[in-house]
Amino acid sequence: MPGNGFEPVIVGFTCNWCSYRAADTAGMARIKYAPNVRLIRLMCSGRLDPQFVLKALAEGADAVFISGCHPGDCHYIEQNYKTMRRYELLKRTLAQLGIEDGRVKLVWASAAEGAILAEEINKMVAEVKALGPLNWKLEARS
Amino acid sequence: MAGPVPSVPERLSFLDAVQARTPGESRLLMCIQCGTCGGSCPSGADMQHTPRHIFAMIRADMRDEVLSSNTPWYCVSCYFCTVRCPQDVHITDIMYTLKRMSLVGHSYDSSTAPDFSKMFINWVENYGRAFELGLMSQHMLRHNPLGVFKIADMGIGMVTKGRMAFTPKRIQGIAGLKQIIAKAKELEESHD
Amino acid sequence: MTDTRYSYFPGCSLERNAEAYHKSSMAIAGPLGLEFVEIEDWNCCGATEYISLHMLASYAIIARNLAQAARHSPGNSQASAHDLVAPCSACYLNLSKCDKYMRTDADLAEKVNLALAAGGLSYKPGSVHVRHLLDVLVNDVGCSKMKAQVTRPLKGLRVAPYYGCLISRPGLRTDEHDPEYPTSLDDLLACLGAEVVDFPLKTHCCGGHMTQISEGTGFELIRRLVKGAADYHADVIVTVCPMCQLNLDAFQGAMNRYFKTAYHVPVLYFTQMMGLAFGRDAASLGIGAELVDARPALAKIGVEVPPPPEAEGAPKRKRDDKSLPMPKMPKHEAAATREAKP
Amino acid sequence: MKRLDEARVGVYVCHCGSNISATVDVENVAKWAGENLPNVICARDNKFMCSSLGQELIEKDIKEQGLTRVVVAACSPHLHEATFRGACQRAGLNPYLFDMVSIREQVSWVISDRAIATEKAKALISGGVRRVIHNEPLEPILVDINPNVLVVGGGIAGIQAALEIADSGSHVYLVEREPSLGGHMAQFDKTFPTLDCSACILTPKMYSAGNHKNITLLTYSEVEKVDGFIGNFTVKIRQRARKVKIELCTGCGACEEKCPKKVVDDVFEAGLGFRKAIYRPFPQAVPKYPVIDVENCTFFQRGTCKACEKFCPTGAIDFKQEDEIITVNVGNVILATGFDLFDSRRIPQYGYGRLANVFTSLEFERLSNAAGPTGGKVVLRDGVTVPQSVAIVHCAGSRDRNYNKYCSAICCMQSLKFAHLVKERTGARVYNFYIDIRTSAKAYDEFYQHIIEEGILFVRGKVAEVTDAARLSGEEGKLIVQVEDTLVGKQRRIPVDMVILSAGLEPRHDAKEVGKKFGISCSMDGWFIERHPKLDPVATMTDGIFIAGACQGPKDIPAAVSQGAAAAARVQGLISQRQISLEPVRASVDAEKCSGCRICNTMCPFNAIAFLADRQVTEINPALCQGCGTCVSACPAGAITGTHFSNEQIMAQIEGVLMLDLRQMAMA
Repeated sequence: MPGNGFEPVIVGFTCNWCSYRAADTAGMARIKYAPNVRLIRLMCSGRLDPQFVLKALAEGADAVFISGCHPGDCHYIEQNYKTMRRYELLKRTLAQLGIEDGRVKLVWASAAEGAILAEEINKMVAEVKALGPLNWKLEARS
Repeated sequence: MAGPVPSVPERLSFLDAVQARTPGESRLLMCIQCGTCGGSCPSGADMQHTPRHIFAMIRADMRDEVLSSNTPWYCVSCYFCTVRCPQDVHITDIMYTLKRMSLVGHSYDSSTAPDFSKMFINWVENYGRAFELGLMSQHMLRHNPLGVFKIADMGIGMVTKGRMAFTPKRIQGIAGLKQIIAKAKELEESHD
Repeated sequence: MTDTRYSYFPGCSLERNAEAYHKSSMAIAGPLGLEFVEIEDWNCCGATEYISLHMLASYAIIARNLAQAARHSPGNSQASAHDLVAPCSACYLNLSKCDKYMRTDADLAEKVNLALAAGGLSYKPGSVHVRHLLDVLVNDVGCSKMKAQVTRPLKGLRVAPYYGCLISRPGLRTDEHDPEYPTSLDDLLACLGAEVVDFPLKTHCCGGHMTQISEGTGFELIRRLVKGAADYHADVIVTVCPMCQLNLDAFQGAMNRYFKTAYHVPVLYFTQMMGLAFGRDAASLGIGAELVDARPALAKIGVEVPPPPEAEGAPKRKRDDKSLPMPKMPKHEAAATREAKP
Repeated sequence: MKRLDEARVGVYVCHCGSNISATVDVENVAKWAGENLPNVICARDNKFMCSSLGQELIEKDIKEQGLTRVVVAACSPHLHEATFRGACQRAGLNPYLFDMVSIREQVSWVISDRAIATEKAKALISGGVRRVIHNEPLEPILVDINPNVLVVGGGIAGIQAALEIADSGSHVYLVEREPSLGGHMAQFDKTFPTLDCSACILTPKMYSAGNHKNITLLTYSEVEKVDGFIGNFTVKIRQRARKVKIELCTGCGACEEKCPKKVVDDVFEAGLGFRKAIYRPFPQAVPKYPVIDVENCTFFQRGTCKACEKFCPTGAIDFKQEDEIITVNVGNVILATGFDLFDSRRIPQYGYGRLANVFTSLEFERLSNAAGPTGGKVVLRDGVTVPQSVAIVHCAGSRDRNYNKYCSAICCMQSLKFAHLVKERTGARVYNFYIDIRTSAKAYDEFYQHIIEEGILFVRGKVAEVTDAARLSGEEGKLIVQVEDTLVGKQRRIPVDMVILSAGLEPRHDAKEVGKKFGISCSMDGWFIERHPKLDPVATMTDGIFIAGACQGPKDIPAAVSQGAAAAARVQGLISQRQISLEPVRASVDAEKCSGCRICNTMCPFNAIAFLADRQVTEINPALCQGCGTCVSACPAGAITGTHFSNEQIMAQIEGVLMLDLRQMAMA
């Protein structure tokens, strides 16, 4: 539940063309949103290798946020459709690993949609707070 | 400002107070003084200040002038202003808020409108139901005895056509209703 | 299809001065396969008055009705199980607005439920879908099904469709609806065979309780509408709201005297028009209860309206002495409060 | 991992004046980075890293401290990546050994709490440092630029752009959807603030565009498909059949004269006038050739008539003519697709469509146009009555959350122009109803002053409704404008004969689809997005695609023309370089590791991936590869590497942003 002091750390992957610029837009509009997400820029959400997600969770992230151009708007024509398919597969794998659905999220945001990106991030942070820490890294150690 | 109404903090500007006492988001801050409300208002011609003017006064913290204005009491809640407002200000709701606030300090000199409301809710609180006409006749007797003769034929007509009764029906759950109302008022006081 | 059942909230007006509205609504429900189940022990919605005095209490008493409706849904094959139908526009507005604000304003919802709890009730926002009777008849029944029932088309009757404010605005309706220039009632009347005038004041304001607050203002609002209808040569103003009907009908005489005018435009409920088109006899639809005589207009479509029930109605004595039938105020309030104690 | 020991990293944290330092403890961050992050040789903070001083700081350290990697934490890389790469290069360090961390857009501007903001900045920088260690030196990829240019849209902005480029000697394909050039400007009579005749200043430009040796004019045409990238686009254009052989047509107009079929002209005449089924939108149309409107042509509908064919002196009519698909190769594209007018029927309370004498701005332009349906006579819808009083309603559909939130920018000046024309032509009493008068450009306010002098009446208030329902005497038979005169604070009902709605501008109904074709996106309001709102207003996120005029946002003629010229200048700049260097972000296959499974082969929308049957391995053609990296993440053998976004770089960055100590700090 929110308010129990737990501040999740979330790794975010964005494409260079839409969602990274959405973050720029949110900044230029001075939209305040949850500080928990640390963005990593890829050229395209299609570059997202499922092992990046696993790596992030293993390194101590409580969740992973993935964002790209809206379907049909991809700077590389259609690669975000591939992202979509991979995401579905990835979710199954994660489910087998016992990772809740809410911990890995795919969100579309165009360069104009800074507000939407911020809103989605806020939503996700709230959800992950409700889920509580993942502590994969600690487990991995012990 | 945005989002649901916060429980009211200590020292409030008049603007804050009005916003805090309006359900949902009043968007009062967003008024650009375009006058769409004043232009749309069916009773605007008889208002001492147009809604737009009232909003400017609220921002100028002219508490007394606003609460003694007849404007909110002349609002017929037709919602034209609300749907037409280019800034989506919830004007009608704000008018209700102003009525309530003006009653707290009895700021509005004419008692006609407030009394009408009071009589009306008196029915509701004691019977659980109301009915326009008994109320109107009562009210006219008090505030406009001559008016009664003006609408004499109507009164008779309504009676002969069986459209007017003298007491409302009382609901069975009146006790429960009273408790609900009492609790609500208590909560609201703590709010004010 | 089997009967479609709806929870039904008549509201105070329909018990008294707008009984005709209630009668006619019930009269047309059957043929259209609708059943309206009145919700148990409902209370007044507070009109526009209660909220002018107490915000929380006003939402609380409205919510009490929503809670009642939610408690016993009429049990229905269709998705409209929790549809709550209100024929009165003011009730409709208050009920749907309360539900909406409880949905969007958590703080309000919490406080309202605290109050309800005091009466042993609670209401989960969104569990009742509030709808106006017009919306139901237009969108659930529809023109084709209505046409099938028409045995006496309203041929040659010029009607001014009058929506008023509270169902047109403020954007609480879920169906396709234009707050400025709606056409659903126009279409409905057209499919009853009536000659519908393009009434420019169709969503303008009847003045609500303004007659009680500022006579001049109130009468002016009534004048605009009646004059507008007259300018468009309408035989009848067709309304969907008891408050509008009361203002335009009951106050038309007083308004005429105030402005030294001589308008005579009868005001009927759309359900009465439907009943007439469906071939019902006028009395069963409460026609004759209006103060501005509708008989001349209805004669155009060959409807015989029995003369107003002078005989019954109010007792003779009252009519002999010329004093006005008004309740004695102070006694009355005292009485009210006394009786109130259980 | 030997690189780890070699790498000598310099970290530079920017204050950006107070943009960053106001919410991030910059000194502390720099100090922390110097002490806690691996391989960091020096860590500094500076008021403005992008200033020459800031850049020199980097150059100096590279030379003196022998830095082999540089990280700058400042604004978004989309703003200053190029700047700092330049600094590295000047100091002899390969620019791709530099990395940038955005602590302004992603930290100081979006977080209010100083402590939390500072921690997030540290986390991001730690990611950047760990990533940069794995960066490889890279050489930019050079591609040739095809000097031909495609301009889409034959309005004033497109014409201007086309002429500028054509005059500079490059070839232009100018594509226009309508049968003639001219756009909205051709519909106007007078133009503000000078009130010179629109046709007089536009026609010469249209003519030279139509006859320029370097311009191929493709009217009645639309772009169907765009392939390729900056320097080398392939564009498929559908030229709709005019049903007229232009090589034979002399533009004599006989066909138009004889055509028996009259239709309402919803486009050029804004529905206020008629045209024939075979027509030119207006007499000065460029090109001069007419088109047959097949939907309305009697022959095409009923199989008989052919009047045009009978009367054509040169036999130019060709009923069998088919659409043509034309393919052109260009190096750059300029979109100047303009705007649509707001549909005033969406405001029922203004009565447009219901009340005959309510007009839209475009209707009035035609009404007042000497070549328009009334020959410039300002009359009511009945075509004869001259109005005695006219109301001009500003902001119809603009600055209104019920319709469009934005200001349409042209309406104030347009309305003032209308007021003048009405006064001049009819002597009527003219009211302007406005919220604010916005006349901020050169000579605009002088125009406003001039209009006031003419005795035009101004009422400050947004019109509430326009009705024909008379309430008071004197209102019968009039249109009544109901408004609050906000300066008087009273409601007024003003009876008039004619109402003109200054309707706002909207993005083209198909702007989104067009944007997709060219790989650019639209703002929330639907206008094409520029690369930077202030510093790069005519470029887009997609290299080689430029925008000009009202397709980028509401604009008047002077602004549209400037943008047309600006876009042309940007394109000429690229053309004169002959070559452009692209990000060397590419994928490549390590033949040793490739198992030939061909999973990647289906991944590439650019057909850059080919399977070499003989060697049973897959190869990637760097000329075609665009570097999205989808194949990299698809390869099960890990045989494909993506330069500048390698697994090592990204994995390291992940570790970096997740330094555990930071997490605890964030929780504290």
